[in-house]
Amino acid sequence: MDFAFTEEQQMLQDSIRRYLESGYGLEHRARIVAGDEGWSPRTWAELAELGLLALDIDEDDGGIGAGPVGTMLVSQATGAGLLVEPFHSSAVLATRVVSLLAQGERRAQLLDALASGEAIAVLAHEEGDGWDAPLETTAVSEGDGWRLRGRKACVYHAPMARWLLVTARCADGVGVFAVECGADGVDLRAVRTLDGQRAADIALDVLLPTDARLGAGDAAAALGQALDRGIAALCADALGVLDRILVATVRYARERVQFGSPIGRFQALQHRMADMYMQVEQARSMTYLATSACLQDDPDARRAAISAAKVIVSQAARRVGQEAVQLHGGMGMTDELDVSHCFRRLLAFELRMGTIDEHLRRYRETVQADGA
Amino acid sequence: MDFAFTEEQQMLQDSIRRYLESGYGLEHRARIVAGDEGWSPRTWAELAELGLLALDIDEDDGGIGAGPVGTMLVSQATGAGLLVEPFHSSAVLATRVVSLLAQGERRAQLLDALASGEAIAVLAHEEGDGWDAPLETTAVSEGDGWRLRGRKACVYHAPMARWLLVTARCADGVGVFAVECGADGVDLRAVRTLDGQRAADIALDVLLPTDARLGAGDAAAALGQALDRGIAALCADALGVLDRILVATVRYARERVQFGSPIGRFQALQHRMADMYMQVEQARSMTYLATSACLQDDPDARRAAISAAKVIVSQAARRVGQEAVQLHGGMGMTDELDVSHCFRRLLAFELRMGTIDEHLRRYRETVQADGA
Amino acid sequence: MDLNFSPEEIAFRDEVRAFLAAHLPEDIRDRVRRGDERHVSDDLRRWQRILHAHGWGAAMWPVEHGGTGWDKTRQYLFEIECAAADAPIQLPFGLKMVAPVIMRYGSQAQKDRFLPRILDGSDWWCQGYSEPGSGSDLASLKTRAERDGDHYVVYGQKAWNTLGQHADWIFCLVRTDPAAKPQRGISFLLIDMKTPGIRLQPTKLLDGGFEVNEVFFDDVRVPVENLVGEENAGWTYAKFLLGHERTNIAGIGASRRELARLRRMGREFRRHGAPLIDDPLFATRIAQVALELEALEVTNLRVIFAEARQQAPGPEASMLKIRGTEILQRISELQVEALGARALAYEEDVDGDGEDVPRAAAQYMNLRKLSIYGGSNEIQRNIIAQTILKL
Amino acid sequence: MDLNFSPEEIAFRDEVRAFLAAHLPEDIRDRVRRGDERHVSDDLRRWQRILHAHGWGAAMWPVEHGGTGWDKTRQYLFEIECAAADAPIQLPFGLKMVAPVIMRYGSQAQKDRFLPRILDGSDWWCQGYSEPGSGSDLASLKTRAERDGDHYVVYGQKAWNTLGQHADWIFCLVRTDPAAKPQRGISFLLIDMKTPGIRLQPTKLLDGGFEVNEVFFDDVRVPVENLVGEENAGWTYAKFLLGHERTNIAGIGASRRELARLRRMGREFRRHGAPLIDDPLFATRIAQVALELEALEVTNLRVIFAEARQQAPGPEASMLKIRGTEILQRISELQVEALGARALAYEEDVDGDGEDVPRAAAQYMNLRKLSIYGGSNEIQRNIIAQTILKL
Repeated sequence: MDFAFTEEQQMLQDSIRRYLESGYGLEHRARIVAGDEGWSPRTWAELAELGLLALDIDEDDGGIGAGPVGTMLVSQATGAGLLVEPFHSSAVLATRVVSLLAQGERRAQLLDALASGEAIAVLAHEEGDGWDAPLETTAVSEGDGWRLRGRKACVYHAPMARWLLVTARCADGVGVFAVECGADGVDLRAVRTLDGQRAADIALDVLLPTDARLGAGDAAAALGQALDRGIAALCADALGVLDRILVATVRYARERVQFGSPIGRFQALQHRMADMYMQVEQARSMTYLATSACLQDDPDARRAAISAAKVIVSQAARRVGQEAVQLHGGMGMTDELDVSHCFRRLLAFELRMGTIDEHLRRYRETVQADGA
Repeated sequence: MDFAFTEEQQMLQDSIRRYLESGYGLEHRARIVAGDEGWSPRTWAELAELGLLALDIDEDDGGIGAGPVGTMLVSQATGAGLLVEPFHSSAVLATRVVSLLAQGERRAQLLDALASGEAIAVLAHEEGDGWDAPLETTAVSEGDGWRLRGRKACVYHAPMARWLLVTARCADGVGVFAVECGADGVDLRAVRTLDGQRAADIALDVLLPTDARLGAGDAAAALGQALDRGIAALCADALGVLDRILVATVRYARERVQFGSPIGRFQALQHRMADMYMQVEQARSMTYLATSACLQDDPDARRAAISAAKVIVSQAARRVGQEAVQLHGGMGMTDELDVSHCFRRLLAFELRMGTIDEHLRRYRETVQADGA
Repeated sequence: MDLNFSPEEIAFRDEVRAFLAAHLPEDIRDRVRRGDERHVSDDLRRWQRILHAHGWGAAMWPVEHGGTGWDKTRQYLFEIECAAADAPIQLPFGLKMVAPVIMRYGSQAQKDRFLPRILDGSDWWCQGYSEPGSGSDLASLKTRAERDGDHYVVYGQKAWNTLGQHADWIFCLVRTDPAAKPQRGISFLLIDMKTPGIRLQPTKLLDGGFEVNEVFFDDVRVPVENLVGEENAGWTYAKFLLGHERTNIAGIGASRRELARLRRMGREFRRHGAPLIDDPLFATRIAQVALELEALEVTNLRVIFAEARQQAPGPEASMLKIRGTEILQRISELQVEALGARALAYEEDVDGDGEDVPRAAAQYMNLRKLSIYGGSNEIQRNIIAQTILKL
Repeated sequence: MDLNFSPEEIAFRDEVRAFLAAHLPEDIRDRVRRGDERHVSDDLRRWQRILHAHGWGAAMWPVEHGGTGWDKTRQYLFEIECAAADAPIQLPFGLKMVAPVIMRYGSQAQKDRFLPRILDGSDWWCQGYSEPGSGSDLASLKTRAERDGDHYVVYGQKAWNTLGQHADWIFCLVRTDPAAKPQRGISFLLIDMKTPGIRLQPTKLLDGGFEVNEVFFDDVRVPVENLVGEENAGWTYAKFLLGHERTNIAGIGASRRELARLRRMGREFRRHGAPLIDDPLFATRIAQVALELEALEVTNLRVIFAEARQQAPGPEASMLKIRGTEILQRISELQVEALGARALAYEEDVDGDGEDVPRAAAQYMNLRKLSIYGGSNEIQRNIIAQTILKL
């Protein structure tokens, strides 16, 4: 049992943290968010320079091989920094899908492009009818290749991606297909998300070459593993936001004077901040547990831990977010302080990659099936 | 719209309140509770003298005809006084069943005996598998009468009753049968209840005369009406307890000094007592609504209101009970103060005549069926 | 005790319903339903004129000033029916806030000048109470007004000014005696928004919208005849106003409307192929909040009844405010839960496009304000503890 | 970061399991499982002797005093396994409370005299800290001890004395200097329960049971050699003791055991013919509390890890106490929900008859104490706000 981090891991986190603290302030970010593109290619290039886009690529593939723990530490920093660039979508989730499935030259081509920041890829999986609803998108053999048909909903960072990694039902199980964003039959409707990021609803009716499919045979197990790692990293991102919003709230309570006293002296508010603190600490514990579970051999144990973490961190996100706004009073309602931006990212976190209800159900079913 | 009470109604409540305040203190009650019988026939006789056992008997039947509102007001007082005598079981619930079903001489005989305090009757309905579970007790014609077979669980005040009014499935629907407690084939196992009252688990295999059945044909509608009136009165009883426990808690908080200050000055505790107050007031509102609904013509509207009240009052019972103990600190854990006795009566209330879950389900199904 | 409305009250409710069916313009109703506030100024003024033409411009005013003279029960029924019909709210700043102060403490000239124009929708009022440093602790306000001949010269800054961008007038609390104790040196001024030196700066809110402003006063000259009552006695009027603000504070009408919308969403949205409402967990959460709303409705009627009999009109309002805002916030939260990941797509400050979807998340964020504004729920709990429980 | 136990720790856990399977007497285990406390004194002393014979009498003591010298992780694993096996708890009053004080501040004579008898189960200790007027505000205690030659003469009253009816010794905070500031005039005395003038009065509790007492001291003569450390320095020792009381304060073992019992009840009890666990509402509530327990387990390990590295051993314990008690109370509440109306039948102070049923309601009521005793959860929240958040 060891809750310490290696020096390398700490350095990774420090590098991204310092980078965001010095060059990614609220105003700078607001300009990116308000811009046409919704992201900064320059920031992206700098993240690549820091090596962060190769963070979770195995050393055999030329990456850093920082694994789930390194990804967790960096994700905490991207959350605390309210980063809107597609670190999670491309460098974590899509990179993991490629790492688990793609072979040969295709693998090298994709991973190199992702690691260098030259291209962005995103996993297009959810379809709008619930996080783990059965796939309606299908891929069937047609001529020399595949006919891929279906819709994907609110795919984060799709508007800036070169590749969509699209999940579909095939005759032999689940397939994941690399689709060029500009290909014929790929219809992207870009949307803004409530946490200031960009996403797209995607309609697909596209003919793909045979080798568009990553890996052979049913990819369900690999996909499940990649999604769970994505959830663990998203929990870490939310944890970073939680840390920031709690610190901001406590600081505000120390400084804001009403009725001749800092409001942090009022016992009712003290007890509520103590509750916020405890929720953040439980969220931290569960983020650690989820990260640790990413390397579990037993998929049921992994799923239970990941869902448990998503529930606890989401509940902390909702409660701590609401309380932070409330304790900031009117100021918490404005766009001016970071608390409102943290609130929105926490709300988006709660709704992404499975809601509280959906993960409670998966946890219940996994644990109960165990007879535990 | 009128939330005022008539002078007669107020006088009814005052008479029982004064009676209990002057002669039914904690020590006196503790002796009754610890006694072999678990009730005081003298108290019962005095309640009869006050006219309270005829409270909800119609004037045509020689009673006071105070109806649901009068019953509510008196029940608040029996709750606040922590009365263990079978007012609710006999003078409210059984009396209502008899009033709705019994005919002719049987009716007069039963109501006179109940009103005078000469005899006690209790409704034996629940069987232990959920409040509104289908009846397993059956009554079939046998010779000149009925063969009644089944079990009833935790029937409040059965040990002191002369008559059990037993519900059973018959060929033509639900029947209610008046069974003498001492009859052959009636097996009572007396139990104490967690709120210091007496009840019995009952096994029945008994041959009854034809006229043991109260009323003709399916009694389901009348039974439903009587049970709902019983729930409304039980809510009022709990409301009386809630009022008492809240007053006791606020008084304790004003008087108990820690760290040089009455604990009621600590803002965190103030806010929690404000929440307790609001819960008690919502419980009051819903008790009024349930009482008012007793006279509703539309059974669905009545059921929805009764279940709504049982949920809200039960939730208040749990939360206010727990908070009252907590705010009393160690003293709240002792048998010495009224808070612990109130806590136990509130807990029993929550579990009697349908739990929160059961009534939430009935409410949901009733309201949803309405398409509301 | 009788919880039913009287036959006269039922007839009144039917009359309101019939009026709304006949006179609420369809375009306004549709915009309200969608949460489209692009024409909010026109819509609210137009609706006020329609109500006024019918004699219903001011449900809560006495007849002598052109009000309906309705009792609290009828005012309550009117509010519920308007909300159920998706009528716009009537902004409180003129009708419920400054008007009662003018009626009670204003000069005859002020009454003659201001009240009719509030009633017929000509004047839109806004509020100048809170300041950046004075939220819950209102008496610490700093905006000052110095007498200069026939004028006060106002200098300072107000915050959380709602919809002032459309307003003709603002009522302000200003400090006229800096030497006095905080509550003693405050005056109550009526200020024309067109006066030179007033500048509005919109505050972007959590949901991305712009419904409040900061208002800067840079040596704004206000004629002394626009002082209400006496100089330095403004705290009395301010408290009187805050008491009046609390009419219909429980917001039953809004909660009922949003609960109906939530139920609609539960039937329309599917999760894993089945309507959400068939999920027992979700259905139970809806039932729970519906129950709490029922309890609050009865409580509200109890308070109305007590008020009509001159009993305790005061601190019970705190309970209505707390529970009313908690319930509406909870309904709104459940709407977002109903949407799930559908709520992620979000355009800031763009109005509804006829769907429940985009509004629900914006509304959820916007309604976080309910427990903060109008006397935060913490302040309300203090009031209950101290005034009702005497702690 | 690695959340797995090391191979050595796993081997240790297996060893504990094997020991418990071989040495925990079946009759004791069954009584613990049923909550039957009629033989609690015999059972606990017997179990302590068995543990001691195995060298495991004091998991948290250093080896020099006969303890195991285990690190915190092993102590944690030991506690979890004991709870899972339905072993009796080891009462904290001797092992975890007075013993560390004697080791740190006691004389050699006190160490030689008292520690071995605690270790082998000969002496049962109880606590004399709280008084009727001094709960959360312990320093306001009033029981006084006056020096009279070679003795202190103790007069006063202690409350919330747990299981003192079985005790041989009591450790007491007494006031030796009434003139000093509250914390300054307190001393720490060890008192033989057989000394004349001591009278116990059982306090009947909420659940009907008698596990605590009031202890009256009527001029009880205590030899001065039973003073620990220095006169009037007792507050220091008292705080040191309270710090040690917090080992395993999260109560993970107990919560796990009760969660397993809850799951059993959910499978066994039927509502409307179906197992309760098939009700999605109930199953979700169990899942929720199970999740919260998982989070607390990891948090507990984090605190153990930090403590081992000499980081922050202090205020984090408040979080473990709050969350641990909230979770166990919640599980207990759910057990009562699982019972529903079955919980109504209730016999006071009568022990279990082999069923889960009668215990669950009694335990629910009894466990309300968790958030009150041992530093109320309000006090713990104050500590977090002030010590961790620096508010």
